[in-house]
Amino acid sequence: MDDLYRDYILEHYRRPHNFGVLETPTATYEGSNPLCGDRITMQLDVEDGVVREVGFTGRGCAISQASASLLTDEIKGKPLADVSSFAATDVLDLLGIEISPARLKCAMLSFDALQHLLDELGAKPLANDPA
Amino acid sequence: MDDLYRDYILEHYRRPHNFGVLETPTATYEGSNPLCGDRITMQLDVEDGVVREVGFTGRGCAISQASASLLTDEIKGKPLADVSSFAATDVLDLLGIEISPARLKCAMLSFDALQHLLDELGAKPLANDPA
Amino acid sequence: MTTIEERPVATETEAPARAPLDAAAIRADFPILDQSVNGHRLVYLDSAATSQKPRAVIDALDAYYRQDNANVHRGIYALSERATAGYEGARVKVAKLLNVNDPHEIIWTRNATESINLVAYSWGRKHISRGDVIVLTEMEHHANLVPWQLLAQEKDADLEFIPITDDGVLRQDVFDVLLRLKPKLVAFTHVSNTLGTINPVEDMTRRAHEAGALVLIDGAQAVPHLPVDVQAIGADFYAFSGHKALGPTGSGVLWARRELLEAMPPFMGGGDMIREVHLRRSDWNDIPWKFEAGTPDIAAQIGLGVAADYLRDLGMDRLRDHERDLVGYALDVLPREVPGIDLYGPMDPEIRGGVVPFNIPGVHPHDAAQVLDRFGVAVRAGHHCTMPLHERLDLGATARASFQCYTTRDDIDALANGLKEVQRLFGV
Amino acid sequence: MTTIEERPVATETEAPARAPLDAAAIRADFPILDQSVNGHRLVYLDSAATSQKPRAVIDALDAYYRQDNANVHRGIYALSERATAGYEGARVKVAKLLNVNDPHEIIWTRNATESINLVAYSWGRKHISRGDVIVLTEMEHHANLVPWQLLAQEKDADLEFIPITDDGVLRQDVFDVLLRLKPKLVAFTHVSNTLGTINPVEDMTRRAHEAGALVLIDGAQAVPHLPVDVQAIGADFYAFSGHKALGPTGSGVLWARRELLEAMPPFMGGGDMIREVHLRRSDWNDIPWKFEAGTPDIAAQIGLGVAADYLRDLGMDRLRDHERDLVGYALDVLPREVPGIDLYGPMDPEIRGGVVPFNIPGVHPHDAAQVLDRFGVAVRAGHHCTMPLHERLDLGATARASFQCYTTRDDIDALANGLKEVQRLFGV
Ligand SMILES: Cc1ncc(COP(=O)(O)O)c(C=O)c1O
Ligand SMILES: Cc1ncc(COP(=O)(O)O)c(C=O)c1O
Repeated sequence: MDDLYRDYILEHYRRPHNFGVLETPTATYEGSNPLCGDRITMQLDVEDGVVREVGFTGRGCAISQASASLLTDEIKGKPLADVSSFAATDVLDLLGIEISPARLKCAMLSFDALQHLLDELGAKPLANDPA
Repeated sequence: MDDLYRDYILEHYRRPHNFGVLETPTATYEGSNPLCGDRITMQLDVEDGVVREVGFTGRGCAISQASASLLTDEIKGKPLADVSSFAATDVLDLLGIEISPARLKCAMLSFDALQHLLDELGAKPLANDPA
Repeated sequence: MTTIEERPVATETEAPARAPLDAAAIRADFPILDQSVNGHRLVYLDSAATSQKPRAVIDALDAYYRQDNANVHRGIYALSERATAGYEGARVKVAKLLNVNDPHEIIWTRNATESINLVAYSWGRKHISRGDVIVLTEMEHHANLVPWQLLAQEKDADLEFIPITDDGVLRQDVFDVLLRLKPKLVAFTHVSNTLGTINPVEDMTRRAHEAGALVLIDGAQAVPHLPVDVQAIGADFYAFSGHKALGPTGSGVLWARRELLEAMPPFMGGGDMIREVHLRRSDWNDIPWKFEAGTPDIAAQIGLGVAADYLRDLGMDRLRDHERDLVGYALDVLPREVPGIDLYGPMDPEIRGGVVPFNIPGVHPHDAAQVLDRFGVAVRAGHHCTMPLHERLDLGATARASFQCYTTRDDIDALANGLKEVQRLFGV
Repeated sequence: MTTIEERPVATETEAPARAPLDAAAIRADFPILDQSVNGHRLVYLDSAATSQKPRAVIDALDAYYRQDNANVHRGIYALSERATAGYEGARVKVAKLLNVNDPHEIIWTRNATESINLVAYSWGRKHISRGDVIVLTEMEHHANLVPWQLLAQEKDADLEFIPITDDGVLRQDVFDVLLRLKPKLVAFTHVSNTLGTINPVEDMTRRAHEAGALVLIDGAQAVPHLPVDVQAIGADFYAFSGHKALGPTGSGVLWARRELLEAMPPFMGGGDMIREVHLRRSDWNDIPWKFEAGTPDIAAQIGLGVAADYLRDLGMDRLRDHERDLVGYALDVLPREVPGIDLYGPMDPEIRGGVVPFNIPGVHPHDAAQVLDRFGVAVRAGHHCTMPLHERLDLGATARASFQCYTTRDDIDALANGLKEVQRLFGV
């Protein structure tokens, strides 16, 4: 248990970073993991090829919320090109905990939303579904 | 094996009684047991409510042929009323051997044809399928 | 072709005061329970998803494969005759469990899902046409919803839904209104897999019949938990899953009235469901085999027969008493021991099967289940294949504990203790 | 949802001279063979109907029910994770057996029959319309015939049949003519279950594709008996039954190319095949789960994975060598030892699987099988679910001996001796 629910994971779950709605989003995507009823709406505000702002809302488990919090932190301020090269395994590294197959979809919910946003922005083709 | 293939069964199989086509049948029925490729055509010649003649043709295993031979012997010359009261178990008694569930359809092929003939002649409603 | 032995099923007169189940003795019949998970005794509270299997069932599978395995119906040799006798004999055992007189009315399927799809494809495509109404309920499992969506889409038919009250009981008054639409079919669950609600199936069936509808009942959560007498209920189709009723995975049943089955076209085509095959046309076999194309799951259905006998030996009334007691205990203990816990479904154990959905505010059910697992407690988290019901109750997901004959009050205590740990960890 | 581990399948380079199978050692792996029937050693010669199961498969079922049993995919607890890993891991094992790169292309079904019905219902109802041509063969098992009859009837499509020669080989010249009809689908068996004929599937697939048709191959009698490389064959759909391939009853497979599967509508509706369900519409899950509605036969498919590993460990090339040897031996010994015996099918073991149909003139095959049973010899008698083939050959029925890895020359000798007894008894 302590492996999964480390303090920083619970901290990100309770007080997720970048949680909220953007005023002037360039792109918005709503993703869901129907199996667990989790939903995420992610928004990017891109200017001159750089992610100026990122926000997300939705409900989900500690894993999906913490991963959205960590991922949005990571990409904020980065050029789209860098964000595009971000891979699924990088999200797992960010989380820093061992994810069982049953929880992989939770961990990937925000990453999946990001892929759709990048696709919409023409930043890169959709990555293969990681899970 | 000796239980099933008694001498008289094999004798009826090799030289079935009443094997052949009637000249003036009152009713004809063709039955089959597709699972084993057996077919039987049975004919009755009924006059004044009495089975004057009975004949059958077809191909089948020793059990189905012997039972047709024994059954046709049994009903020949009998009033329809008597024939109608004939039951599936009577055929098994006539055969006088132990029939496994897998061979019941073989043993009942001729009886089944007879039921259809009786039905056609209005002698009685169709008995329930015995197998 | 094989005869199925038919015996009238004697209706047993139950002694007025029933001895309670001896859950400890029963647990000894279930080898899987004797294990520890993450250093704790396994507390299996997911029987609504699939039940565990008594030793008698596991041994029957083993014996089948070690002694009797052969294809059924067409073999004139010892193994095949034994396999056939086992396979058809299991039908008689299941017929007894449901108080069905004619075992030919028992169709073997993989699970309740296939049973319902069979009806939707075979009966439905023949009888449902444009504008016809099918009445379902808001609490249906996807298995009793998606097949009708597919059918309604193909035929341009209408689906109508009996709504539920906030505590998960069907609105019978609305049902009466929907019946005025003259539905062709009314299909509903006997017991809700999510809320535990036991629906008044006899009464609903009677009213549906009076309105001229046929009735399909999804008995996936009823057959394993309470006495089911399909004659008394009077429905037209009754489906359940063997694997939820102590039987092997791959076992399932559709019961329907003989006249209906005989008039229905086949579902899948292939061996054993035919009488004669020519290159361009075929005739069908008698029921039940008309609906059992190809080599069936012989071992699984034999195992289900053993499970049916096990359940009858326990006594379905006693099993129901046992689960009623557990539900009452859970509904009493959980709010006391786990302050703030949200419980859903009817609070009266009389109309509630052994299913207890809950949420810990501030904790996602996935996380609750994950933490419980560290204490050996297995519960389900998610939408339990009832997404529309969750939408209706405005719930993203729930956690669910569900019971069987081997469940004890100790298991519920373990759940309560585990949930306290969840609350501690999440600081709620 | 679960990830299926994907590993590129290494194509093993086989040593040129293969050591023969050690049938005696293999027999020791099959507990059922160690029994006597009617006072004689069991001689099981009905493997084309269903195979026996090695101890490893039986033990895997036992272990599953004693340790891991739980519903798959949706459980966040130890048992469910183990069950899911076993269930999805079996897909990878079967993918390796067929040399399939992407395990998502492996759909679990009950048997070959369901696999083919799935294609007929899902792909067929979408793509076949009035006047379209489907090409089959005269040697098809009812499983690869009746589903197309049902489809053709619904859609008013045409079925055409590749005829056979008198010794049971497909008339490739006529196939070329039929291809000029621009069929939408060509569906044929890889190996005939009645005659043993091994069809030139690669060549036929190539020609069908050139004519613009999709190709479905019924591999029920191929996968258990010879190396099958679906990539090399290049077909679009490939079906087989697990229970004929040393796996449990209830296990079966449909392989199809990903693009096809993704474009196909679902077959059965229910749990696990959906992504989102609302009251009146739903979205579908990814493949393979889109086609696996409801609780699957978890134990059976796990067992099939073990069987696939067992077969790969034996070496499918060696198994084929073994059966080629047995066929050659049977075709040589039976006419010598059983004067007058009629044999059917191609006499060249190179194009013949381990299936030997026969008749004793003057003795119905039912009677032959019944008498053989008294000597412990199990053969099948009837039409083997190929009635049109029997009609074509003008045969009411045949008896059939069929082989597997555990079959020995001794078994064939026992068959010959039994047939002599048949002849003695019937005086022919
Ligand atoms: C060639 C062939 N196809 C299909 C089948 C059907 O297999 P199953 O009954 O397992 O669906 C069989 C087995 O009888 C077969 O031999
Ligand atoms: C009420 C109800 N109906 C149908 C089903 C479907 O059962 P299965 O998955 O065995 O087909 C379930 C089980 O999840 C259920 O609880």
